[in-house]
Amino acid sequence: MIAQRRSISNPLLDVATDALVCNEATLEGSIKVGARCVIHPKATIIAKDGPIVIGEGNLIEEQTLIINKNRPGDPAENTPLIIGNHNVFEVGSEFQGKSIGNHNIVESKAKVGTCTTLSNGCVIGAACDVNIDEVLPENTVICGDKYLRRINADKPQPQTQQIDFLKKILPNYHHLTTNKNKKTSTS
Amino acid sequence: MDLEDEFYVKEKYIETASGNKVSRQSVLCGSQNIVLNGKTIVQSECIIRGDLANVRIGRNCVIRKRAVIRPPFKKFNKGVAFFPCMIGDHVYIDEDSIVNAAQVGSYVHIGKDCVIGRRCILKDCSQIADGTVLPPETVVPPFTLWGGSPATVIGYLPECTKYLMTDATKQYYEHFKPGPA
Amino acid sequence: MATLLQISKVKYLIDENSDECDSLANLYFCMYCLSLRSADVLQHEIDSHFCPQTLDSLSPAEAPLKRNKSANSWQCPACLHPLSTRATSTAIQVTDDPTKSTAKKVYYQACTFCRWSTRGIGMPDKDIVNGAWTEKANPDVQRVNQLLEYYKYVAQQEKLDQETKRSSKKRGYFAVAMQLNKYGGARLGIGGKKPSPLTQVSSKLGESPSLKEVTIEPAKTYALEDLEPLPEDIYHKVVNFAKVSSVTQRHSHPEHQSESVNDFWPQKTRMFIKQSLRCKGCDHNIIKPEYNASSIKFKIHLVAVNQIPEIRINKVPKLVPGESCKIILTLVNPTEHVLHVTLLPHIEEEKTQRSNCQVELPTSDLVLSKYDEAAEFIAPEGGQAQFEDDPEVIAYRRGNRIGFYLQCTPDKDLQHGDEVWVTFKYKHEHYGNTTIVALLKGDKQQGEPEADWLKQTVFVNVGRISSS
Amino acid sequence: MPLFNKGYAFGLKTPVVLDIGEAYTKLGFADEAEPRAIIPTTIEQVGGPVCYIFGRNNTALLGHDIGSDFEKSIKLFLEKIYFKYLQVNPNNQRVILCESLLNPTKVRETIAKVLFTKFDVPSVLFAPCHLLACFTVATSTALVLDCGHTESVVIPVVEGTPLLWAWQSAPLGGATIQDAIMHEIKEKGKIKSENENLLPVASRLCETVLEDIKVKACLVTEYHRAKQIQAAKTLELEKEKEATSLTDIQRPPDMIYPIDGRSRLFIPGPIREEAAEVLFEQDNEKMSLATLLLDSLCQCPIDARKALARNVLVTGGTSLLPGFKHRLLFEMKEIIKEEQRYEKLSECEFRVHQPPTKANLVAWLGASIFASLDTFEKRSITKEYFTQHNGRLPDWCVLDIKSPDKMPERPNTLPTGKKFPTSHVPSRKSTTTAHLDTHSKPSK
Repeated sequence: MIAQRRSISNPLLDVATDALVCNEATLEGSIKVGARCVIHPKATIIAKDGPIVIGEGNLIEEQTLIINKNRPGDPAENTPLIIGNHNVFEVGSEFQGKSIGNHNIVESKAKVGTCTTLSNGCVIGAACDVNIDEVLPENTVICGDKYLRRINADKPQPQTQQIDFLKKILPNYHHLTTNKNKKTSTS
Repeated sequence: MDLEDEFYVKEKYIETASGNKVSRQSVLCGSQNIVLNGKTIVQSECIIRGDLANVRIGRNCVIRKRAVIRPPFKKFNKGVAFFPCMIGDHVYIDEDSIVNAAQVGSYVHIGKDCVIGRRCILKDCSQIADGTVLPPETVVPPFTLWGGSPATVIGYLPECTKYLMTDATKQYYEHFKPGPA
Repeated sequence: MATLLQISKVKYLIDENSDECDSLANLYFCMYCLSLRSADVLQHEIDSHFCPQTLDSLSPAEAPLKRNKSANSWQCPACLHPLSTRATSTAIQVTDDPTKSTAKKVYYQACTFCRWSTRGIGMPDKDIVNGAWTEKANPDVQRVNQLLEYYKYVAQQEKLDQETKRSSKKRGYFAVAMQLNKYGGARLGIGGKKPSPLTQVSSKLGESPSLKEVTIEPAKTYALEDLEPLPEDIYHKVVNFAKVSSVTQRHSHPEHQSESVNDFWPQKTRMFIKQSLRCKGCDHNIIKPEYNASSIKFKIHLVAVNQIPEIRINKVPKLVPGESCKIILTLVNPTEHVLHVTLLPHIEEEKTQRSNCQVELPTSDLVLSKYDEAAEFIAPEGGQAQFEDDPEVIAYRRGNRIGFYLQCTPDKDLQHGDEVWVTFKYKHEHYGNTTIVALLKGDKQQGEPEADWLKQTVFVNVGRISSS
Repeated sequence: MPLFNKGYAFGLKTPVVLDIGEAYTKLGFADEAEPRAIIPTTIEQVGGPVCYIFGRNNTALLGHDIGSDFEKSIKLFLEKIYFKYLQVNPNNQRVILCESLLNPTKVRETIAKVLFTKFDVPSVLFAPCHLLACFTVATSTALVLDCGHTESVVIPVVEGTPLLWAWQSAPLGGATIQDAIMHEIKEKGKIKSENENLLPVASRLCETVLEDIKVKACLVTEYHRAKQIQAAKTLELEKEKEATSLTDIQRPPDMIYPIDGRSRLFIPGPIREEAAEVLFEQDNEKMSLATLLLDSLCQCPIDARKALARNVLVTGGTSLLPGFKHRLLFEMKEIIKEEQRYEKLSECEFRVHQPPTKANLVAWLGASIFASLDTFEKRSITKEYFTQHNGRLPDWCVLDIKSPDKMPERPNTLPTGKKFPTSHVPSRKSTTTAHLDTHSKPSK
């Protein structure tokens, strides 16, 4: 079954051609989705106080909430939220942080608040609620109800194989969101 | 204590021939790959990811609001795959829990707001306390109660757990009635 | 489930002589003594050990040989969660031809929770899945073994000395040491004889020729000059809390207790046990689980909920102090016999001050139809006509359960939010396992099964006072 | 493990070795080099709070009457030990318990009662931990300091006999350090939370956080540094906020401790070296760990002193702090030089032992060694004995536990309970004299 590619109503959305955005995901405001990203159904991305730029090879699972939101008391600057490459946002995670580098994992039900910046290779463990005014050093792992902190030897591996697999099977079941103008240009 | 009646709006649920009650506000992706064996309740805003792999849910299960059932992903030497997710009979999954398990036995109670990691195996007659994070690939033996993050055994269940769970899920089904709209 | 059904709201008195009570689901019923038993008064016996992760079972004879530790499951030294074995392939150079390389499968262990891995501490990958991993040995084990050997020899020597020189008044070192007498000094004082305190132990050794002498190197002691002071830079370094181990992490490796997270080492997972329970009164087994770790079946399974008709709360109106109200309680028959139940008032003894509510109990017998597994598939309301229920007493009847009314009045002095406890007794028929009972009685006639009448005392927490 | 191939009938007869400490319990089997587990001395109930059995706020322990609540918690705790950690049937194994000299009779009798009546153990032996510690260093004469959670106790052991009259103790231990940390942080620490406000340190400082800070950051500073800091502080007090010589020493940098995902604790650096100073500061009574050892030594027979000084044995978890032993020896050396009252010890050369295990496991290891010997069996209290004597245990003043036809009473004045921190605390001096009165002092 070949999925029907439907154009979307959000004119500020820019989806790269080989990205996969399920139609049942909610994307509001100015959002740019990079190449080889997969956004599952029921994920929510809201560019509230500024645009969101999502890099390459990111995996955003269902019930995820990503918001570009100013910190309380900050002047509305319309600064963009830039998400690097190969990050994974697992089911039910929440990201409201300032910026995020590459190869990070926000695990299920984890929350990253407006004050925290993830550098590279960080893992925020399941159900951890992190909102400290700091830039987490590279390869930091925070996990557990005691917020155990570790510095890992290396970065988590990118989920390229999973993304390839998803890109194969998801179109069989879901309507996809693409760029209106790109669609016309490609077809 | 006997369970109390819980009313739902008739129009918002689909009742199948085998007695399953599925909310129209739930998201069942790839529904052709999802099997509900009868008298199972799936409440609103649940997500069951049949598109990733097969999901089989036994009889008399209760999947409460906003729960997510998602077949687990596994990387092999030769490639990748999503494992089918098998859930037994008389399983109760409370609100806002995420189940990534490969196998959930029968008479299992998963509390609110839990994260059941990828490829976990929950054996029969086990319980996961509210707010637990069960790390990926954990095996939960029968009659154990797990809690915390990372989850550890925090208690043991009585030998009559099978009876209690059967009774509770059956009662839940009995008391889950279409109500005055 | 326990929490869904709120089983702790109804408690059963276990023993008339004590105040102990518990939910029926947590209790056992000894069909030989015909009485309720709690886990507390039963003898616990270890039936088998099993690895919680692989669910391999081991008998109680084998498990101690492995220090009750799993053979193949390892534990993360950082978060104490079981480690997972990961397979990966590395390129290995072919010995003949340096330009070519072949892929080889290797294994390492990683924590699925905190992502600690054996690679992170520089442990080499292994060629086989299991068996190649080892625990870090206790660095002091050799010295401890020497000590054990030495003291065994000294004790032996002491024994021999006492046997051969029974008349000798000289007391051996061991006899003195093992007096375990904290006031030993005082005792010596009483004796009037003061032993020279510094008699060398070694001088006593070797007196008996029959034992092979074991000597031990004296323990090393250090003077101040031998001790290294703390390095000067320790005072200026910034403490990185992520790099120092916590108490829990240290204690999980008693013999190493490494302070730096870089010295972490995986350890084998501790096993779990399956227990059987035995009645201390009659020595019969009450619970005997199957050997297989993943089985939920029992060879013997005498739990109370299968034998005793159970009281549950069905419906409770608003509770107001001093005002009478009608409560519906459910009575469930788990047995395959029709049961008669009579409710009895609980005569308040001074010991149990649990009840704070007056109850009026129905006087008539309650009849419970038997539990029928097939009933679920038959029309739910059918076959009820045979019971002539008094609608004043019976609220509803469904299969093996009935609901009955209870008129109760919470005490006047209760405050808003106070728990209301109703106490009463009931007696019910109990049909034991007829063949066993007959065998015990030496009775070969298999006539009508005879019923015993058993009495239970229940405490029901019907809710809280909602307003005054 | 090579220990298992020694032909011990393992599993059935190997005695169980327990060291139930105030904060942590060490448990394992005889004949082994290390305990099977170290667990907090707590009981957890599902949904309920964690209860420290010997904790400062365990109401079951308050007052003189130890009720059934205490018995119940001991039972739950032993259940955890036997079925979760040791995984043996209790009725097959003898038990040895490391015991502090100051353990109240009621506590030991409760433990014995639970072991005999609920777990049907064949026999129990309570052995003094100071004596057991000597086994680990193969000496029969040692000056043993046990630095535990709330109390430090010194007992000299001469020729395998603890010299009771020379007993010394002080309420100094891990908990004291934690209190010091608490005090300092309350005053100078700050909690920074997500919304940028520096909050005052409220109830966020639970015991676990304090313990974690103690374990990860604290150390026992070097003697001269300590003196410099002390001097500078007194100067500061006198001169009131004037610039002082404190700046001469480079203090440890401040620390940032993440409490959870939302707040961080800013800890002043000097806590690192100052918190543990409570153990060595000579307060008004002129008491510190060093003086405990010296005072104890002064009371020993003259001809034993030199040998004892050469065999100082330091045990207990608190002594694991980095720099502890070095400071202790240094401190003793200096005090002898300075103070008149210790002049008679000036001839002594102090040497400290290094037992073949971690300091917190020394008593346990000693018990493990002792329980592996045949002698152990004879010394134990059997179940028959226990039932015959209505649950009373022979006390230390009973010389031969085999023939106690009449049960001598324990002296009425109990010493300060090590495991009994909140209840009766008679003054230290008076209890010492109580001992001296009850038991004749040897002529020196």
